[in-house]
Amino acid sequence: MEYDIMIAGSGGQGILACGKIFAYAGMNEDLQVTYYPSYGAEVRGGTTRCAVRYSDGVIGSPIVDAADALIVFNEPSLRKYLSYLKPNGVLICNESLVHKLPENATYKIYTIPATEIARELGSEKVCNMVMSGFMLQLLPAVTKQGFLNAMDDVFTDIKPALKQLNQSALEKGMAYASS
Amino acid sequence: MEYDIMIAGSGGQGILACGKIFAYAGMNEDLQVTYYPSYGAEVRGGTTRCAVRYSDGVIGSPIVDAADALIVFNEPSLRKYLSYLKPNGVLICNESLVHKLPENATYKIYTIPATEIARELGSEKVCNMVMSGFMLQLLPAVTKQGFLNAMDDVFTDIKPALKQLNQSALEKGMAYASS
Amino acid sequence: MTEVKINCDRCKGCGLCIVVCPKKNLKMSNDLNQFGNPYAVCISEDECIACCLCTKMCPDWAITIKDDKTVNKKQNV
Amino acid sequence: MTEVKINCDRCKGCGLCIVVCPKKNLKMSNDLNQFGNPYAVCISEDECIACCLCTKMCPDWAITIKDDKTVNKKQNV
Amino acid sequence: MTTYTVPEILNEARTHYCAGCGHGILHRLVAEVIDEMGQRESAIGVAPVGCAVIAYEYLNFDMSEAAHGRAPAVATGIKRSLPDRLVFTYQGDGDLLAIGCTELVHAANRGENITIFFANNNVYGMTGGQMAPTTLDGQKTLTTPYGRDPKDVGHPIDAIKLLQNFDNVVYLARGILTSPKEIMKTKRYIRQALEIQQQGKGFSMVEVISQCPTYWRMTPVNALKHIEETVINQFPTGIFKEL
Amino acid sequence: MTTYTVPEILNEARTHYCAGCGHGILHRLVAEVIDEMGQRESAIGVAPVGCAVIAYEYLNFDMSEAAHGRAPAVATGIKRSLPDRLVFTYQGDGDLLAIGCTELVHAANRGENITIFFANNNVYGMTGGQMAPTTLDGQKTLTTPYGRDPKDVGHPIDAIKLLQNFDNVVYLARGILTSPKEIMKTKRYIRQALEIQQQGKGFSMVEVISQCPTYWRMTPVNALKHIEETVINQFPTGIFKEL
Amino acid sequence: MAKKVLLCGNEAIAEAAIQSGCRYYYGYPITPQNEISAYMAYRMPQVDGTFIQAESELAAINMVYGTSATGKRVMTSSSSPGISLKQEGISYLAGSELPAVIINVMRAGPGLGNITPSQADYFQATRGGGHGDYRTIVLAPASVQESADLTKRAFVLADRYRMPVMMLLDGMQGQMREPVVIDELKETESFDKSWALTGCKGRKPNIARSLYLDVDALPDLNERLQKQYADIAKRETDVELYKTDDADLIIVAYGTPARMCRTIIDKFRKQGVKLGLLRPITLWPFPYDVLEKTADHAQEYLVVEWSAGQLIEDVRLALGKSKPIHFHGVIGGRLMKISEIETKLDSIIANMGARI
Amino acid sequence: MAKKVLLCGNEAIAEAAIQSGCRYYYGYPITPQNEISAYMAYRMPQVDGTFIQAESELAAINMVYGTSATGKRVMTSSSSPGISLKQEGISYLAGSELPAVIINVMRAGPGLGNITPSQADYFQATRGGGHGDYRTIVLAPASVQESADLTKRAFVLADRYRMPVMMLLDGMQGQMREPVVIDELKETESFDKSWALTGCKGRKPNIARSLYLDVDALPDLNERLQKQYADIAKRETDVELYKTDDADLIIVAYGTPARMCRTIIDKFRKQGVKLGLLRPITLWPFPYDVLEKTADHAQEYLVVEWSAGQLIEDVRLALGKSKPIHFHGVIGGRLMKISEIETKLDSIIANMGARI
Ligand SMILES: Cc1ncc(C[n+]2csc(CCOP(=O)(O)OP(=O)(O)O)c2C)c(N)n1
Ligand SMILES: Cc1ncc(C[n+]2csc(CCOP(=O)(O)OP(=O)(O)O)c2C)c(N)n1
Ligand code: SF4
Ligand code: SF4
Ligand code: SF4
Ligand code: SF4
Ligand code: SF4
Ligand code: SF4
Ligand SMILES: [Mg+2]
Ligand SMILES: [Mg+2]
Repeated sequence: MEYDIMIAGSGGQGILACGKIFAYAGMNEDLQVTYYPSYGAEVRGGTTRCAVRYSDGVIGSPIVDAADALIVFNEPSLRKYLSYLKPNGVLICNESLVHKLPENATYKIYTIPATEIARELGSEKVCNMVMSGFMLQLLPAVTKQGFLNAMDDVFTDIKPALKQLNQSALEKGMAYASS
Repeated sequence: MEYDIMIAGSGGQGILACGKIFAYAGMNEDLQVTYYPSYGAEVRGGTTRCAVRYSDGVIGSPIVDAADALIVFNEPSLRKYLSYLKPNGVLICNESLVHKLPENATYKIYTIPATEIARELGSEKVCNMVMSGFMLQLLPAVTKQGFLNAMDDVFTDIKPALKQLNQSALEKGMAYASS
Repeated sequence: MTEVKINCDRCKGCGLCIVVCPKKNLKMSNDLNQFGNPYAVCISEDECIACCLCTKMCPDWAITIKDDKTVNKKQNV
Repeated sequence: MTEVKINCDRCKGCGLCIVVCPKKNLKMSNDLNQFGNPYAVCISEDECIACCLCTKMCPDWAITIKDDKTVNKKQNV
Repeated sequence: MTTYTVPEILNEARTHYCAGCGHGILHRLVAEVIDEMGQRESAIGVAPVGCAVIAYEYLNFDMSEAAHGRAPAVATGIKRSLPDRLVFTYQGDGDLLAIGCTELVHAANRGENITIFFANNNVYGMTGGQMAPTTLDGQKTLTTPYGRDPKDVGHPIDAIKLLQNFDNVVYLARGILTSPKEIMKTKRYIRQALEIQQQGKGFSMVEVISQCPTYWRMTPVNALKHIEETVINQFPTGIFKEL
Repeated sequence: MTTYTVPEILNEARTHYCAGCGHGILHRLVAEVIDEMGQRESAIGVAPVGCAVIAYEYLNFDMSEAAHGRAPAVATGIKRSLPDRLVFTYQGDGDLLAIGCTELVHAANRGENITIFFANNNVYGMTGGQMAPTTLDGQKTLTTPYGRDPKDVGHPIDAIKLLQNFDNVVYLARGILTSPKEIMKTKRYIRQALEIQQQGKGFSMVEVISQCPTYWRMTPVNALKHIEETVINQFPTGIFKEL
Repeated sequence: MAKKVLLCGNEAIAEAAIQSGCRYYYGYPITPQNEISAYMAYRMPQVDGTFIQAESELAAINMVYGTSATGKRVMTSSSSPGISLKQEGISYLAGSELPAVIINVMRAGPGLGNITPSQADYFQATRGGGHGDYRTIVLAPASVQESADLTKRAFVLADRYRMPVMMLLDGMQGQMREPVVIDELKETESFDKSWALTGCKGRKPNIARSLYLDVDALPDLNERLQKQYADIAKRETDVELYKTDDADLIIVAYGTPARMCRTIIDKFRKQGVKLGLLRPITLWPFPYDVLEKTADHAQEYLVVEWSAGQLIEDVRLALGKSKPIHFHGVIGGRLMKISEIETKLDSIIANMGARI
Repeated sequence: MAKKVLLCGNEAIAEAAIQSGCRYYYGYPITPQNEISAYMAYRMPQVDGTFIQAESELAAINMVYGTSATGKRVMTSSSSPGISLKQEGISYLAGSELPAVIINVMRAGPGLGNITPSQADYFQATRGGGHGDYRTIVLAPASVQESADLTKRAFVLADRYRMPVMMLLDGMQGQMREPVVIDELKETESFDKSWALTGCKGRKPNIARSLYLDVDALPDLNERLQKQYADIAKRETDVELYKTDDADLIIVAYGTPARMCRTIIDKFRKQGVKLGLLRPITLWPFPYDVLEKTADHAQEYLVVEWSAGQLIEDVRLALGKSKPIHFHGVIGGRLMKISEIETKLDSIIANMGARI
């Protein structure tokens, strides 16, 4: 069994950190996992993305071209990467920055005003944790605690206040998903 | 039919020019000819040499390892290159600088005090033309006039006096061989 | 009248034009452009003195300034 | 007494030692060494003042100078 | 000027540079000057390997790439073939002063009649923020995580000092992009350098301190402050040579 | 000294240098100094690609070759691994200033605690007498058959001027080998440079104008005159930096 | 045992180098291998090691030469254009019989190309892109864990044979993260380093050199090298065989394409297709013999690589013209999809069926 | 017709370049090809051309890039270590589709090696020592006259296909003198140079580039290149066959070893041995088909080269495993004697006799 998540957004939105945490969380659950980012000049100015693949067997390729879930942080990334989502896949959009959702699509589409929620929490930067919270709720393979541990693995040199903020953001996202 | 000449001496003795003239002379007689010098660091300080091969057919290799004639300008070159002379080959030694001739050898050995003759003519530098004159006398394939023309091909930017001196040296060498 | 045109899709929201405008006549948008960044907007074209300091500063050649007087002058030549 | 030893096979006949000898006590040989070049020779060891200017100049470390007094001094230490 | 329209010489394409990046301003200045000189059709630029590698996507005239650091050699090959064209390179600090140091020094020493526009941003932008030869003492980068230690890797290299002694180098200036005034000054340097080339006088270079908000980890506005307060102490502005 | 015996540190081998070549003298000086400092067993030299490529045939201590021009990088690799050894390079003008210019500049700027002995003979000896970066204006060589034209290929490059501005460069001197007196002066420079390295102060270089009678097409004696009358006008002697 | 961590291939290589006792790293930035130098810049000071960001790839490889000449373990890394610049230096290391580990995380060429993953430097790595008759051992991992493990092996092989060893990865391997455990290298062998430059105290001087002017000396060196290369081919050739024993159709691939094919094989096996994978772990020495032997039973072959066809030459050399050798490649850094390979396999199998 | 003169291979190449309209030469000294730059330094000013002694091989190849980008004929030359340094630049020329002529007068390696003649850069030249999937046409003359003639062809091919063309000679060919006649190149073809950088007057800007960031752009370039390489293989492969028609035993060799073998063949033929020579003139594209066809009648093959066995891989690729392929090589610049080859032949022939 394999499960693929693709996360996409713009340079400063914490896309890669987000993906790393999902990967770490999977690893901590003893899943096979690969994480593959976009790298180099592609990052500059434009959109960035990464792909996380979970599997219970040996993973052949880290390349995700038919993701089970696509998390998009803004509209350009939606346009650029929608084709990487499989027909019946989960699409989570940051409603604050994505205004035009795909039409006549077979996807399971969710929206969340993540940037606004983050801003309300005090920093747009934690938008990525809000989005992650939403995703987490849809992902039985990873527990909340597992995800929190993974956050510690990735954010190693972090101030307690920011750590708290990240956790709140995660919880807000989870809560939004449940509501 | 092939005829191979090897010429050897020390850096400043005009070895390569000498070889080039023999090569040009052969070319002007419409022989097939190759000329192959020693090159690079080997020149620095030590001995230098070149090989001229005449042939009436296509020449396979310019490498001479069993020369018909070996012309040596000093003793180190004699020691170094004697093994390149074929058993019944012609050995011409500059007697001014070669004191120990090979013993019990099957070579046809000739000696000529070329440095002294050159010095008498006014310049040790023309020693190479004296040696050439001697060789020329033993080489039916090339005429004196042919050789003189070849000298013009090689020494392009030469003063008339030096040209005359070169010619005199050549003639002295030829004369010495005949005597 | 002066026309201050800011190409909101070229603009990357660096804010340099805002800092240099002597009339404090530029500000950042509240919403985001299609690339996900806020962009500079002119507060009031009437206030603009067509000094073009903003265009000199912009790293993304996102701003053009058209000043009637200049345009007229040019037409008179 | 001074011993001026010139290794004729190391010597390349550059003549630099000859130029610097303050006693004009070095000259070029008439014959050639095994490498085909003339080499420096000492005219008279008696004339040598063991100044070692020639050894300082020689690019081929072909010259050694032994001066009795020095040798003795060293032995006395 | 009370009117500004984007010069024709700049293409429509949205640049790939980060917000506030100095490269965009410097591109515009080069374009404006060539435009104003009426030389678009005789200009041939050489792009570096660095963030500005696809400068030709924005500058609307003939351009060449060059292998990393070799732009002065490529420009030499172009200029020797077409002596009456306006030939320049546009290079970053890694490109110009690290891997390409030999090509720079020798093109300068030969007095190749070319112009170098040197965008000094104290860092390797393209590859993700490593130390450059020009990185400031103590500055943290990806490859100086503990800050540049001048005892270990030396102090920042000053390109102008490096070239100043060469007789065939005829014009050296350094500008900054921190305000419209400084930008206009820098633009004048650019114009002077290109005019000197037109006159056949020899090698010219204009260094421009170019903010890299991304790898300085500052807002664009703070990056400009950083230049004015810190960078110019290491890299002062002005004309350093004019023959 | 009233006695001279060849230092143990020099091998017996007859050198492959031409008669009167400066390399022989410079080899001897380096050997004598290391001998006198008692550092034979801690010395590690790096030979260039040039006429001195087989310097290790004559110098009786550990040595490395380096690819053409890369001796400062090789020396860096050695010194970083063995900081308490006495590490030097011995390089010609082509090796140091043409192909190896970047490695020189950067080792100098880093202040690598190494010493460079730079044998400047205004020509490429090893390859048969081509132009070097240091070839004098008007000088005829294999590749400047009409004389070096400074308008086409620039003036001779001065290594000391090139390095002088780097803070981590602590010692720069230039000597000649035209008389016992000058030779002794040069020897003192060599000693000072190596002592400075021993003290861990940083980068040092001693340039030595080294006659190449063969490709200057002069007798050895005239080659020395040429240095005194002409070369030192371009390349003056003395200590240029000492920190 | 060390902790399981999630590292990218680049970081895993860097950490494995440190765990192999490598304390000297010289490199110059280039995507997609920048994580190696970033990691080294951060890690080396912690272990009293030396990290220098060299002024160029040329400087880096020659710093490697210097440190290697002193007998210490040393590494450099780069990506394709930078590796081209190192060719002279690699040839020098080979000629001077100096150990070193060189990482090439390949990107697409030619020229500046792109930073996308590629395998187009196979010829350069296996045939020696530099001048002269030399070889480097070339190791090709297929996972982050194997990247770490082979890095350790690379240092051992370099010391064992006193020669440069190259690791060849595609950019994807450098960038992707996987769980990995990196233990300290257990040294089971001691290496004679009496040749090292350390100062000639108590012994004759050592010389690190590749110049041999005597008429027989350079041929002698070359003969020694060639003999050693033959020896290495006998001892160090390494290959992974996955379900080849009874395979009718064998895929030959290395690196990421190989692991892609591995999953395909499982799928096709389930459908009853006797498909196998031969994955060379050492690209040089290439497992010619093992591959040749599979021809006893295998009917056809498919070479899958991210290049225009380089590995395929070695496959042809191994198999001669006896069996059909198919090819599926992508060039210029285009991403290969698993489905493409499957389509290719389908068509091969259909034809094979027709013929049988 | 031009006068017959006695030139060394290096000078002949230089003069032939000038007779081909090449007016730009950039080079850095290295033995055994220094006569090229010396000749150019002297000749270029006479024909209003440009000679620059570059500061390094890297600078030289990149100056070549610049001049080539302006549409002019341009050349550089070097020898093995210097050619290694040019690999990045050659890959850039290939990727940017720029014509250029590059001369490699090979010396012995690896590393600094020696200046003696060698053929050990065959792999580097034919497989691309640089990064990425590219090829250069590689021409291998066997006489001074052919060196001149192929130089002219090199310029034409470079222009025809907009790619770097390499001439591969051993040091002996560069140094030896033979009579040669060098006429002006007769242009029979006109080349579209509308891509050249000349200033964008009256047209859209031209860009000389090898970077393609768009996902399909670099693959597209590579496909164009590969298609062209296939085309070149069809049209430009060149080979000399000497008495192979009825040969039982065929020697495969290029350059000086080939001409050595030619004389041997005459000798052996006189003794009734049916010996022939296949001499590739283009090393890439290699004459696989012609060689394969000789296997119709030839029983065995002997590869003679001045390396440890590089050409032999192409021979194996052409022939598969159907026929015995013998090898005689020298390494490290050792001089090969005609008598060695004869001895080798004697033993092969003795065995063949035994088997028949
Ligand atoms: C031979 C080679 N080495 C390294 C690289 C990787 N590389 C690309 S850009 C760059 C340096 C960029 O820094 P800089 O020149 O300062 O330009 P910036 O991006 O800062 O404007 C490097 C090292 C390369 N492409 N080629
Ligand atoms: C990469 C490379 N390029 C060129 C050469 C050829 N080469 C050998 S020595 C030398 C230059 C010698 O000149 P210099 O450094 O001045 O030393 P000198 O011989 O004058 O002492 C050159 C170009 C080489 N061996 N390797
Ligand atoms: S032109 Fe001047 S006043 Fe008008 S918006 Fe720009 S900076 Fe402000
Ligand atoms: S300077 Fe330009 S890019 Fe920056 S905010 Fe203003 S308009 Fe936008
Ligand atoms: S020691 Fe002095 S006096 Fe004696 S030979 Fe030498 S230079 Fe002349
Ligand atoms: S200086 Fe030395 S080499 Fe020169 S002549 Fe005197 S002894 Fe001979
Ligand atoms: S990384 Fe720095 S130099 Fe590069 S585009 Fe971004 S801000 Fe500009
Ligand atoms: S060529 Fe010049 S530098 Fe080289 S050994 Fe001869 S004299 Fe000395
Ligand atoms: Mg930079
Ligand atoms: Mg020199």
